[in-house]
Amino acid sequence: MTDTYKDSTAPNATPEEREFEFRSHIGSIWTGGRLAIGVATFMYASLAFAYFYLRSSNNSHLWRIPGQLAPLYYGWTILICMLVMAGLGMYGHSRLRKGFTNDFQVAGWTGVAAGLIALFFQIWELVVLPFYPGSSGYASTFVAFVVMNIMTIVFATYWLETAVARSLRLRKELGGTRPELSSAHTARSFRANVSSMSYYLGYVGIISIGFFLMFYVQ
Amino acid sequence: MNNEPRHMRRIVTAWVIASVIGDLLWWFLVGPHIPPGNMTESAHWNQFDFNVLAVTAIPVVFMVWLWMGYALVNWRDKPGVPDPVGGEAAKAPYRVQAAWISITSIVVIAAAIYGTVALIGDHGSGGGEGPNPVWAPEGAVAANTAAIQGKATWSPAGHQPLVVQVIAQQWKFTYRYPAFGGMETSRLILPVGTDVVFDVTSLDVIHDFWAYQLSVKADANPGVNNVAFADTHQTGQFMVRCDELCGIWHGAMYNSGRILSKTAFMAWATKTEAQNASNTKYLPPFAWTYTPDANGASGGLYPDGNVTPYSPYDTYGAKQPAS
Amino acid sequence: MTMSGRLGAVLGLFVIAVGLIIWVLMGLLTPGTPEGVVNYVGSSAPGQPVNLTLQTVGTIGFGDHPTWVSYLARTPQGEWVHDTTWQLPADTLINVTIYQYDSGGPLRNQEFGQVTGTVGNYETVNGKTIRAFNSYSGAGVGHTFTVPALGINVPLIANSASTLCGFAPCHVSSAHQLIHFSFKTPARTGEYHWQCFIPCGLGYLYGNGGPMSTQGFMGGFLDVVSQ
Amino acid sequence: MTISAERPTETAAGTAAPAGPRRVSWTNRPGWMSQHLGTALVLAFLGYLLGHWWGNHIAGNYHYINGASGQNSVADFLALLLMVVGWLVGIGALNYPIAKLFGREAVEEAPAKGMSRYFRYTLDHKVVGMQYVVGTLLFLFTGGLLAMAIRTELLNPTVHIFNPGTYIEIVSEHGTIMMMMATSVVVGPLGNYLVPLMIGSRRMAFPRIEAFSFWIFSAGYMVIFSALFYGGFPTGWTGYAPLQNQAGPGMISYLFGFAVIGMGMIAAGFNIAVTIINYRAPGMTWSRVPMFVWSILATASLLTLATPVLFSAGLFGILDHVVLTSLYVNEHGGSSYLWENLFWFFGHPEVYIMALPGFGIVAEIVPVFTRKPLFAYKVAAAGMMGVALLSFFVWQHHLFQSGINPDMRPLFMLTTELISIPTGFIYLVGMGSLYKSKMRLEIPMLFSLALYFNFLIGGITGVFLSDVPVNVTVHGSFFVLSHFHYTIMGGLIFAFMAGLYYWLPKMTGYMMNKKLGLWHFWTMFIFFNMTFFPMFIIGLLGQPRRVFEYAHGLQGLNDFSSISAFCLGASFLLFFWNLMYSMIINPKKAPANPWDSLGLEWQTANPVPLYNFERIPVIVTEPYRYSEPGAPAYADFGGGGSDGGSSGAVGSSVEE
Repeated sequence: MTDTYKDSTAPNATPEEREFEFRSHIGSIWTGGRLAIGVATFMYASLAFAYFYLRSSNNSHLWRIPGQLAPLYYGWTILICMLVMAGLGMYGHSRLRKGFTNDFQVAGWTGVAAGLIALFFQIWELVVLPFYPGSSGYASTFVAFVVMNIMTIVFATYWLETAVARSLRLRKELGGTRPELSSAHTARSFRANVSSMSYYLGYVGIISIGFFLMFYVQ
Repeated sequence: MNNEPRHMRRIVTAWVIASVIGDLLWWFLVGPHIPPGNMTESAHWNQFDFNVLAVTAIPVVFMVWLWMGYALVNWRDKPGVPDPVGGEAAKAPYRVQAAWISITSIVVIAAAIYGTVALIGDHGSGGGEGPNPVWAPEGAVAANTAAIQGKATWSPAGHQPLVVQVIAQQWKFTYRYPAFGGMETSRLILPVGTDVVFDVTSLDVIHDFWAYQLSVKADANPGVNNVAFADTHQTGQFMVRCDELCGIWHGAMYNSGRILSKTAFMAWATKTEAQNASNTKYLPPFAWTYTPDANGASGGLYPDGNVTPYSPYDTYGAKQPAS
Repeated sequence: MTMSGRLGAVLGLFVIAVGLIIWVLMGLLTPGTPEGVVNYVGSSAPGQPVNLTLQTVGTIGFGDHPTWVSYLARTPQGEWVHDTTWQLPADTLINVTIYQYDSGGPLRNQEFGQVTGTVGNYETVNGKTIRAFNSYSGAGVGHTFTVPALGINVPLIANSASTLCGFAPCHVSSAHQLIHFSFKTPARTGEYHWQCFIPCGLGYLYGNGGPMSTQGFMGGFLDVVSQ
Repeated sequence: MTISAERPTETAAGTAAPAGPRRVSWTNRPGWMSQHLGTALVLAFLGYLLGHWWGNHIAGNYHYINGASGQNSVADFLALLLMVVGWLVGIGALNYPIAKLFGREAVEEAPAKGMSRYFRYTLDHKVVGMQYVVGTLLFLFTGGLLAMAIRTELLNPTVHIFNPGTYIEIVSEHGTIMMMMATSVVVGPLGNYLVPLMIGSRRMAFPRIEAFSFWIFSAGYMVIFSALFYGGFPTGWTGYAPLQNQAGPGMISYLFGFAVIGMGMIAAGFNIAVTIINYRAPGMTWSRVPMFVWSILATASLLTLATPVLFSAGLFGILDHVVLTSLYVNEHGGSSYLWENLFWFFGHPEVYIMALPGFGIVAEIVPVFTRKPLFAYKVAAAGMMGVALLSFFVWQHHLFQSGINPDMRPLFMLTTELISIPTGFIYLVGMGSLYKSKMRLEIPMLFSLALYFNFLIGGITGVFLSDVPVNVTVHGSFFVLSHFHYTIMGGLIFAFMAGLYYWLPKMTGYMMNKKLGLWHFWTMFIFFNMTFFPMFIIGLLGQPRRVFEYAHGLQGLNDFSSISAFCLGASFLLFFWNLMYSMIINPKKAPANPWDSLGLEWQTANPVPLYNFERIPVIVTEPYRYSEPGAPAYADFGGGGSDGGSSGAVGSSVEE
């Protein structure tokens, strides 16, 4: 999600200026990652608000038709895939910090695969819903949740994928130096990006558990 | 070398004089004419409240205006004017900041406390209080409960609250009088000297029942009972408008109502009840949703009932694919 | 470019831009809604009753919204037009004839089942006098003709035929209810809003979108002018 | 579509890239064979057609979607969605995100030369700023024209120019376009252009997100404008459900338009907030940040955090239309209150999104023209942040009469009135700065003083509105309408004008004509007050908002207001003429620092070089040290060293 670092191309930047701008850049990745979590939090908070508001007002006694429940197997599959993606992203990050780029790459690709599986089931779930969208407040918020979750999965998978792809290409660009060890700005920037990403993935993991409990547990 | 005029003294003097004059003028000349007037208890107190805020605001406005005007006249860049003080000498004095912050805080919190007292003391000030009003005139809630259960009564003797259901629909208000056989009329007629309970509801989108001179304003929400109170003081005509954008004819959604003496009201109500009897018998009992509603036969947008098991064809009525 | 050249270019572009914007805005603001006014003033001698003939049809069958329900008016010249603003003389008796071709159902608010504001507070449906109509009986009510500011409300009893005319203007040979009533226009001139109070905009929430929310279909003005 | 990214050419040591021929990306390539406004328009149009066809293909047979109404919401929505996607693809906004999938990084290249960079996905914050100037002015003039139409209709209480449906359409479009414009009117043009200059940075933190914010903003204009093709929407800018659910396809333009604009707001706020936090020049501690930057920081945080709620609310509304969920429909388990809560939870912070930048501009301008240090700098900063924080806790004051949580009204009355304390800080700062000053009444200063004049009326009437008993009478009436025009137009737009007159010499290199500026100021100030002050009285006398018919007795006041409004419109023509005259027809070169400002933005060369500063400045002292003999210069341009220059950036403490 962030622009991975490029040196300022100001033609006459001094080394000190480069270092200064580089530090600002690393700070931006840090701040940006946290702010992205803030944005997502407010989005999910409005969904949670809708959920609890409709649930407590129970208008026309139609918060939820008795027995109405989203397909549970799909829910579990999506939850587990998302947790796998989040866990592998964070695990990959910790391995990367210890110097094991290959572990990061394997974990990353697996995580991306998990994300894609989650995405597939999340979309397909709409086709097998046992209720129609306007049948109750629960059904409506569930459809809204699915749409929001699709956006989240797409975004998280995208971030993870770009990080892994970047690590592959970076190794070539650095002439064989491993990105986890290189002190090149691009490599350090890459690592900061992975760090922000792993925070975000952790957040996605928590969110997915919370909303699973709200929507799939009766 | 102190021929510098005493700016602060000048400004403060002018400000005090202007504020006192302004406040007095407002209180005695403008204040009594401020809407919504004196037709109900709430109208009276809301007018009073407006004037209290106005006499608080006038000194504030005058302070800023006088200050700016004074600065514009005296502290302009003209040839020969010495440079303003900079540096340490221009640091904002701490006591000025502290005084400003304390005074604004006190004024603001006092206004909030006063507003709360006025709101609670005046039974919600004529505003919509939701289905379970917390600040109600004596006996009004009991009367309303009785009306909802179909046991409303009203007579000119005594101090019985009158319950009126305000039904908003696109694009007209109608009024039901549970105490008079549940008759429904197009015009809002009320008795004087009575606590009136308005049960405001809507049959479709959000409207807002605004009885201007009564100082009553309550959103009409579909399926929700929004209760507001008015204690009528004077007879006369008043205006009812829709105050929430409700679609194309929102601007035409108004009519006038009237407050009559208790006996005249009773006469009107009895007569109208008899006149409308042939139609009243078809009306449902006191309710918040009439049928057909949003699901209803002719206007419905959503599929009727609940289609299970789910099938996009059943649900949305698409043509079945050829099998 | 010289200064006058730049001046000319800016002014020229400005004029073109303003023209374009106004043309686009004006063109877009009024699509597909009939704007015409049917003039009944002078269709009879001053002080004499004026005849106003209308029809209501379930699907209008032409225009931008062929599936929408609509009122139509017959001009004094006898032509059916899709306009809902009618110019009437002030302080004059209006004899209204409505051919009601549409089906119906129960009223959402039975209040509108009562005939008010007409001369004698009644209407005649196929010759039968009605003062209040139980909309839960028979085929219910199809539409109403209501002028809130004048206190006029006339329920138009539904057509119970199994096949309905679906393309306006309907011929009188199609099944219909024939409704007569009279009312007096006010002495004070102005535009008085009238509308139907049956939620008959099918496919819209509460039935009040679409034709109910577009002038020219189920609502308009009585433009009362001095004669 | 071709990917613009290319393999970076850095060496492992991370030193400067070696010179050499570089491929130029499609967004920067000269000539027609590239990505620019034209390709964006073409692809947007194609996307629109494709979406319409697609929607009709998949949902054309669904009875409940298009049976009786004859309208296919799926097609209407997909058309708009693909229009926006086509627009973004065409302009090149997606090149980089796609390149990233392959692990590539874009090289930051100098933008295309000449005028064409203004029609491209250009990453230079100064170009984006200028694009925003044109974009917001387009919004402003469109909304203004609609306002003229509204006032024309209100000339007579019962004789109508427009039919009521058209009138509601005009009112709704006016409100929505103006609100969308006002969220970005300062943050977009001035924020993007000036923030890096004022914090001594060579760049924005995320230039692509910044460019994205502009192009999605302009896509939002197309979407909201498209409502006119569909017969508009009847709900006003607040879009209350369930009227929203009842409305036709124009409503989808409204909902999707707000969602799209919301994305732009999030993107713009996100980038600017991160930039301010991280890219401040060495030595620029939080107590040395210019007041304008403070205000933009407060605004950017509100944009980033409040707008997602709007986005969700819009998404829910779209779902209600397109797949027939019932989130806002009581009869199906939804709630119309839900929209009111979500909308105003965003809506009230949004009000301050529209007020804070104005405060920032005047706080920036006043010291320059009074030749005095800003009075009580810390109070001003605290005021901005205090307003921003409190604005999240007041939203229910829009719903005092709605029946939602009526027993909470005292609390919201309190929080609402508390917000006037930090707002009062702004007045303390402004009025204190005038004390014994040496005022120069240049045009920007006049507009700034006008803000204090107008906003005072707007703010004080806000206290009236927040008082529940008084609110019973004034809620939803012209009183409210006048109140928020006094704060938004009298505050923000006046400040925007102040900012334009003040900074255009920096942004374009040409001075605005002072004589025309005086005419513009005085007509705008006088006719603004003549237009909107009577509306307080009109509202008190019982005229609700958004009506096309009103009491006969109010015709005099309404006509007065209408005629003043036409004159106010004419004063905007004067502004437009001044802009054209001073910038194009008869440009007069501006001095390097025409107002003798100490601000950092005036210290760099004019026109501003691509990388803003020859050397990254080191901030050595507080801003606004006017009239102080022997005061050090605000910034030191000599060394460019970064040692000891902790700008508060998270910097090296960050785990990599």
